[in-house]
Amino acid sequence: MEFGLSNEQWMLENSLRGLLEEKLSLERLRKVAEIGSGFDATLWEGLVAQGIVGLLVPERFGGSGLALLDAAVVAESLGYHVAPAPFPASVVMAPLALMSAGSEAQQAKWLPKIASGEVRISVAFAGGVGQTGEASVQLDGDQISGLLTGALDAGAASHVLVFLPDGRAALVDAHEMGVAIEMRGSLDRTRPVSSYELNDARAIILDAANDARVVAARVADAGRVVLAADTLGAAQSMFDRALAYSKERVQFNRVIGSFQGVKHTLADLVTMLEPCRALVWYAAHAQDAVPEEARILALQAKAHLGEVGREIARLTTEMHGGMGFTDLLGLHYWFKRVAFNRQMLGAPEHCRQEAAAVQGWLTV
Amino acid sequence: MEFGLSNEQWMLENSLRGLLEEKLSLERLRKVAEIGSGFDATLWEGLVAQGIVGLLVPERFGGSGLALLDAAVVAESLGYHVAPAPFPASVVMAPLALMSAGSEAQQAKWLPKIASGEVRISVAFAGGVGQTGEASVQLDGDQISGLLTGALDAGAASHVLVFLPDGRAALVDAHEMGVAIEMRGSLDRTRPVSSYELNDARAIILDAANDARVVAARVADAGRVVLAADTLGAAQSMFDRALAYSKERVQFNRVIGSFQGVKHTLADLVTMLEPCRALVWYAAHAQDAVPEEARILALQAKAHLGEVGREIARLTTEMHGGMGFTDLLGLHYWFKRVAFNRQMLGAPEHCRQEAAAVQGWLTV
Amino acid sequence: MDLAYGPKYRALQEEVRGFVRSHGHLSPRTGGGRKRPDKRALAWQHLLLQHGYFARNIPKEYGGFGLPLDVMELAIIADEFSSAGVSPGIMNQGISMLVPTLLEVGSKEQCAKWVGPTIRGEVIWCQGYSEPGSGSDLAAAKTHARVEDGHFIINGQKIWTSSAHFADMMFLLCRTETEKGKHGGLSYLLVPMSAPGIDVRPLVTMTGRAEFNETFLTDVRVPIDQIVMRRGDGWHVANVTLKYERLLLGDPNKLTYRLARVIELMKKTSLEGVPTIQIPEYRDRLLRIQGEVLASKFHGLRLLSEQAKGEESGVRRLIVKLNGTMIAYRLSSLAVDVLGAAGLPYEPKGEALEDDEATTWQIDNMYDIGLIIGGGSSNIQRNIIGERGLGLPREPTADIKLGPKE
Amino acid sequence: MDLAYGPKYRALQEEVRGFVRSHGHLSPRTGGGRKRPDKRALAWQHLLLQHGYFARNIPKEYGGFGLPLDVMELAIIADEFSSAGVSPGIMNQGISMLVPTLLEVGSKEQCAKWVGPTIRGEVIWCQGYSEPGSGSDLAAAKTHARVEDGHFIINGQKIWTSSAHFADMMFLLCRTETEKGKHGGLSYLLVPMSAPGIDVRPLVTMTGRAEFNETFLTDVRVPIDQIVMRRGDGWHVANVTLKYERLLLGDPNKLTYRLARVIELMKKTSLEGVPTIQIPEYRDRLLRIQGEVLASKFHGLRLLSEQAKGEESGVRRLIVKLNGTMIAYRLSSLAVDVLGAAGLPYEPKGEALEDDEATTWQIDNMYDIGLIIGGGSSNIQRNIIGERGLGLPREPTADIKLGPKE
Repeated sequence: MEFGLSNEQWMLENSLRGLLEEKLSLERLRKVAEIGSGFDATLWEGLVAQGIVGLLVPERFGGSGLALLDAAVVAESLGYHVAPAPFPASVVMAPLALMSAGSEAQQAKWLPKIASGEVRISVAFAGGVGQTGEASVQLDGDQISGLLTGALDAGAASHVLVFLPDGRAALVDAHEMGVAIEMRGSLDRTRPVSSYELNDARAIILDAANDARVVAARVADAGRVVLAADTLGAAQSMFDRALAYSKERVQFNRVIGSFQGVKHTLADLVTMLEPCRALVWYAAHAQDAVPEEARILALQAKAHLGEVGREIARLTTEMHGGMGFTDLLGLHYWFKRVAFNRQMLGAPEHCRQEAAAVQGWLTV
Repeated sequence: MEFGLSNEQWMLENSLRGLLEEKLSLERLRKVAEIGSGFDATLWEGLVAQGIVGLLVPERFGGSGLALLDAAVVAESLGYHVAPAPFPASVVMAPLALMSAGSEAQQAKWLPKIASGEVRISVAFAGGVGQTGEASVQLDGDQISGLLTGALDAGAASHVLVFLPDGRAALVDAHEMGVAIEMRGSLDRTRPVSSYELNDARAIILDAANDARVVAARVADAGRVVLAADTLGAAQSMFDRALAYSKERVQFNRVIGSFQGVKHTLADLVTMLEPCRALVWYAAHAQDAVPEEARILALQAKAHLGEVGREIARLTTEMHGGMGFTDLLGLHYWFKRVAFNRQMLGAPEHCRQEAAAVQGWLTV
Repeated sequence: MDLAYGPKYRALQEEVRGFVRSHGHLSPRTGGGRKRPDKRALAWQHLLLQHGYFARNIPKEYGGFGLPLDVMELAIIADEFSSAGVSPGIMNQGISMLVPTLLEVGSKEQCAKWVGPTIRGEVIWCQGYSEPGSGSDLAAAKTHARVEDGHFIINGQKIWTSSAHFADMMFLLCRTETEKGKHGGLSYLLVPMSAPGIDVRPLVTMTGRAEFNETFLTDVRVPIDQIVMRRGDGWHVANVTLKYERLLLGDPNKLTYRLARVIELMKKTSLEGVPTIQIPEYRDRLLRIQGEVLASKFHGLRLLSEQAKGEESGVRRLIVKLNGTMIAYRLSSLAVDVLGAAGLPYEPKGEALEDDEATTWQIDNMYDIGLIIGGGSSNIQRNIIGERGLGLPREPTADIKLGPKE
Repeated sequence: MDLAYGPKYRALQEEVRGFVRSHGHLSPRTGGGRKRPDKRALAWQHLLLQHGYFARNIPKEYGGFGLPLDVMELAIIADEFSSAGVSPGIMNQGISMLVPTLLEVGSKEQCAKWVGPTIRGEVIWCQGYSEPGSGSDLAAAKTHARVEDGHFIINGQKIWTSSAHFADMMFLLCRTETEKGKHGGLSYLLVPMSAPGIDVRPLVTMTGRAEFNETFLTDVRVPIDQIVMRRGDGWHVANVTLKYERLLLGDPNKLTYRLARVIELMKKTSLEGVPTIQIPEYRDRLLRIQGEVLASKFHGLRLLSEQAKGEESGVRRLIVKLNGTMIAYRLSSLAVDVLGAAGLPYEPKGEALEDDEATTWQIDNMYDIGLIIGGGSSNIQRNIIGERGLGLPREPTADIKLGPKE
C-alpha cells in the first residue's frame, strides 16, 4: 500500500517540469500573456510529444489510459509554471465526457483526435455548476442556440462541448455556421474568458449516458479537482519564491526571513499548504477509485484550495514588498491564476454548499 | 460636538473602578465564584451606594435618569473586573422594560424599588432572540405556566420578567407559589444559568406598550449592547494583562514582548479591540438618540464583540503560556465571561442574521 | 457623547444642502488622484474653498477658511456631499500628507508659499521616500545631496513615486550629513520636478497599469532653503508625513463608501437566480465586515474628536492603517467573490472603467494589496504599534530608530 | 497511489471484523489517558497485543507483534475499531512518546525493560520537561542532578506533569554537566515516582479540573544507568520525544473522530426550531473545517506512507501539531457556538460527564487551548517549522539550539 505518487508519476512530473522550464521562461510567458489566448503552440507540441494531451484517453484510442491522479500531477506542474495550455477542459473534462457519455462510435471518432492534439475542445456549462454569468441554451433537434459564458479553454479550441441544464452534452464545431465566439481579456492572461453565441448551430449529442446529470457532475468534479491541483501548483510556486526571497532580502541589516514576522507567516503558510497536496491527490484518486467519496472530495478540494490559494497568493505577494506589487517579478501571473481557478466551476461558497447537499445537510 | 465620554461619564467610571478594585480582589472573586450565584452582597451595596443600580431609572422615581451610554460605561468596568453583579437584566433590561411598557402605576410601584436595590429582576425570553434552549410558556389570564431557560441575572433575583413570544412582558415574583427556579453551575461562575419552571404563577402584565414586539426587541437590544460592553471590558482586561506579562516574562534571555511573534500578535489584538470601544459607545448612544440606526448597531455590536472577544480571550490566554491555562492567575474567569456573553441573547451568527433582516437582506 | 445637532449644526446642514442643490451639477466625478485635476475639478475646488467646504480649518493666510476644528461640521459636510454623490474635493498626497506636515513642522514662509497652491490643486506633489534597497527600512535611503554654492546637489533613485509623471514637486528624503549615522544623516527637501536631471520612468504594477514610477535624480540642484526643518531633521519630518499617510491609507470614510458599493453590487449580482445578498454564506461575510466598518467609522470620529480637543490618541491613531487596509481588502475580495466567473473578464487599460464592474473590483482588490504593502507594510505597522503604541521593547539587534513619538 | 485492498488486506479486514464481533463487548469506553487503566482496560489491551492490533510493529522481544510497518494495515485496524466504536487501546505519554523514543535512541536493555510493561499499560509515565521559568525555553531547565556513589541526586521542580499523580515513572530532563553550557549540560533520566523526595501537587486548570501537576524533587536518588543515551545528550533525547509529542498532539484520527461528533451534535441541536446543521452560517463553518480535516487526514496517511518507505518527511512532519491543534480548537468552538446559551451550564467535576454535552464541549474547547500551548506553544512550533523545516535563519541573539534535525 502506498499513499503517494508512484515512480511513474514522479517521472511524469519530472519530464513535464523539464519541458516547462525549458519552454516557459518569464519572457515567453509575458509574450503569450500579451496575446491572452491561453495557448502556446510550441508548448502544446511539447505536451503532445510527451503524451500528456492524451493522458486520459484509453490506449486503444491512442492515449495513455492514465487516471485522474496523473492528470492532477500534471495540473500541479502546469500551475507551478502558470502554463498557458488548454488542459482542464481540453485534456481532462472533454475526453472524460466522451468516455462517460459518448457512444462507442463517438469515442472512436473523437478520442484519437484529442490524443493527437488535433482537436481541442472547450467546455461550457449552461447552469448547474454554481457559476455566475449568463447562460441559456435551447436544443432543437440537432440544432443548438443560445448564449454561453465562462467557457474553459476556448482560446484555441476547435470545438465546444456544451452541458445543457439537464446534464446532456452537445459537441459543437467552433468553426461551423452559427457559432460566434467572443474572447474577452481575462484577469488571468494565461486563461481566456470566452463566451459563445450559438444560432442554430449543428450539435452532436453524446447519447450513451444512462444518467446525464451524473455524467455532468462527474465532468464538473474532474474539472474542479484539476483546477484545485493547478492552484496547488501556483500557490506552491509563490510560496517557494517568497521563501527564497526571505532568505535573500536584507532590511534593517538582517535577512528578512530571520524576523519572526516573516518566519511565522511562512510557517503558517506551509502548514496550510502542505496538507493540500494529500487532499488533491486523494480527491483525484477518489474520482476513479472511491465513488462514494468522489463528490465530496472534489467539491472540498476545490473549495479548500480556493481559500488556501487566496491566502498564499496575497501573503506571498506582500512578503515581496513593493516589488511583489509590480509587474517586474511577474508574480502576479500566479496570483491571477489562483484567482481565476477560485472563481471557475463554482467558487468556494458554492462548492461547500453543494458538498453539504451531497451529505444531506441541505434541505431544498 | 464630541464623540467620546463626558467628564461625568469618566468620573462615573473612575469611582466605579475604585469600588471594584477595593471590593473585588482575586481571592474575593474566587469565593463568590465558588458559590456561583453571580451575586456579591457587599459589592451590590457599593453599587447601590454609588447610585449605579438606579442608573436608568428616572429621577422622579429615585434614580439617576441616565442614558444607556452610561450603562455601557458601567458595564465595561464591570466586565473589566468580571464583577459578579446582576447588571444586564436587573439594572438595564428590566427597568427599561418597565419604562417602555409599564403603566404609570406600574412604573411608580417598581422603579423606585429597583433604584433602591430592593428589587432585583431577572429577565428571560420565551423565544425570538436567537437563544438556544427550551422555552415554552402560556399565559392564562394572569396566571403563567411553562419552562424558561437561560434567564439572565437570576442568581439572587426577587422577580423574573418573562418576555412572551408575542413580545408582551410579564412580571413574576420569584418567591410566589408556582415558581421553581433551578440554578445550574455555569461556565462563567460570575453569572448563573438558571431555568424557571412556572405552574400557574401569578403574573403582572406590563400593559402600556403600543407595540409589544418593538419593546421586546428594544429590551433585548439594550441587553445586547450591555453584554457587548461587558465583553469589551473583559477583553481589555485580558489584553492589558497579556501586555504587562509580555514585558516581564523572559524566555531565551529576552523579554517575550520583544519577539515579533508576540509583539505582532499584541499589535493585531489592539487593532481589533480599540475600535470596538467607539462601536459600543455609539451603539449605546443610538439606542436613546438615533432610533433609525439603533437595531443594526445593537446587533452588530453584540456580534462583533462576540468575535473579537473570543479571539482576544484565546490569544491572551496563549500568551501567558502554561500559566494562562492554569487556575492560578484566574485569567479564565475573564475568558469564561467573554464566552458567556457571546452566547447569551443571540450568538454572533444569529445577531448578524437579524441585522440582515433589519436591513431587508433576508427574505423570509 | 454629544452628537446632537444644535441650531448651529442644523444651519450648516441647511447651508451645505443649499450649496449642493445649486452647485452640485458643477461637480467633477468623484475619485481620482491618479491624474492631474482638470479644469472642472479645479473650478469645483475653488468653489469648495470659497465656501469653506475644503481646507475649512487651515489658516486664512495660507489659503484655507480659517475656522477652528469642529469634527461635527466636517462630518456634516462629508455626509451631505457623499449622500448627494458630489465630489468632496481633490485628494492627493500633497493635500493629505505634505500640507499637514508643513503646517506642523514647516516654516511660515514655506506654508505661505506651498499650502495655498497645493490645496487649490494647482501644485501636485509626489513622495520621494522608498528606494529599491530600502522599502521597509526607509532610513537606509542612499539617495544623497551634497551642498555646493547655496544648493543641494542630489543624486540617487526613488521608487513608488506615484503621480511623479505629472507632479510639479517632490518631497524627498535623502542623505545630507554623511558623518551623522543612519537616522541623523537625513534631510527632507522640496524638489521641483522640472529641475534638470530628473528622469521619471513608469512602473507597471500587477494591475497592468502604470500607477507608480521610478524616479532617477542626477545632479539635481535645489536651493538650500528648500528644506523642511534643518539638515539632519529629515527622519523626524518624514515620520510626521508618515503619520498622515497612515491616516490617509486607513481612512474610514473610504470604507463606508466601499461597503455601500459592495451592498449595491450584492443586490445586483446573482448566482443561479438568487441575489448574492440573499445567499447566507456571502451575506454573513458582508455582515461581519459591516461590523468592522462600523467600528472603524466611529473610531475615526473618536480620533477626530480627540484631535479637536487636543487629546493624545496614542495607539488609537497608530492602528488606523493596519485596520483600514485589511478591511478594504476583505471588502474587495467579497466583491470579487460574488461576481464569480463573471468577474474574470478584465480590461484594465480602457478609459470607461467606471462601467466595467468586474475590472474595477479586480483592480481594487489588487490595489488594496498594494496599499497593505505601501506606506509601511503590515509588519512595519505592527512594529510601530507594538513599540511606539504599546511600549514593547525593540528587537535586540535592529538598529532602526522609529522616529518621534506621536 | 495504491490504496486498493489486495487479498491480504481483505483478509486482515475480515479478521479484524471477526475479532470485533466476538470480543467487542469486552472493550472499555474509548478515550481516557487521564486515569490509570482499570482491569477491564488492561485485559482489553492484553487481547489487542495478542492479536497484533496494538504495537503491531514493535519487535517481539520487546513485547510487540513484530510485523514490519504497513500503513494500510494500521488504517484498516483503526477504521474497523472506530466504526465499531470499540477502544483502539490505551493512549498515554509513555506509549506515544517514551516508547518510540527508547526504540529510537535507547539501549537494548532499556527497551527490554520498559517497552513491554509500558505498552501493556502496566507502567504509566509522566513527562518531566517544563519548569515554571522555562515553559517555551525548555533547555533553560534548572532542575539538576549531581552524581554521588553511583546515583544521580536530583533537585528541582517540574510543572505540567500530567498523570504524575498516578504515574509509576517519569522521563526527566535535567542539568547534569554544569560546565557544558545551556544545551550540552542536559541529561534525560528515567525516574521512579515512588522514589523518596518526590512530591506531587495537583494543578487546577482553567477547566476547573486538576489535569496536571507540579512535581517537586528533593534529593531524589536514581541509579546512574537510568539515563537514556549519555550525560549531556539530554537535549537530543528530549527532542526525539518532542517529535513524537508533536505528532500525538496533531493526530488527524482525533480530528476525524471529533468532526463526526460535531456533525452529530449539529443534527441534534436546533435554533428556533431549525437544526443547526441546516443553518447556512454554521453549516458553512462546518464545511470549511471538514475541508481542513480531510486535508489533515490524507496528509497523515502520506506521512505514514513515507515513514514506511523510510523517506524523509521534513517540514511535512513538523507542521502536524500546529495544524492539528488549531483545527481541533475550531471544531470545539463551533460545537460551543451551536449549543448557544444551552451550552453554558457547566459541571466539570461530576463523573457522568459523557452525557453532559455542554460541559464536555466546553472542557474540550478550553483543553484545546491547553494543547495549543502545551508541547511547545504555537510560536515555538512556528520557529521550529521556519528554522528546521524551511531553513530560515534564527533570531540573531537567541541562543537556543533547536536540537537535531528530523
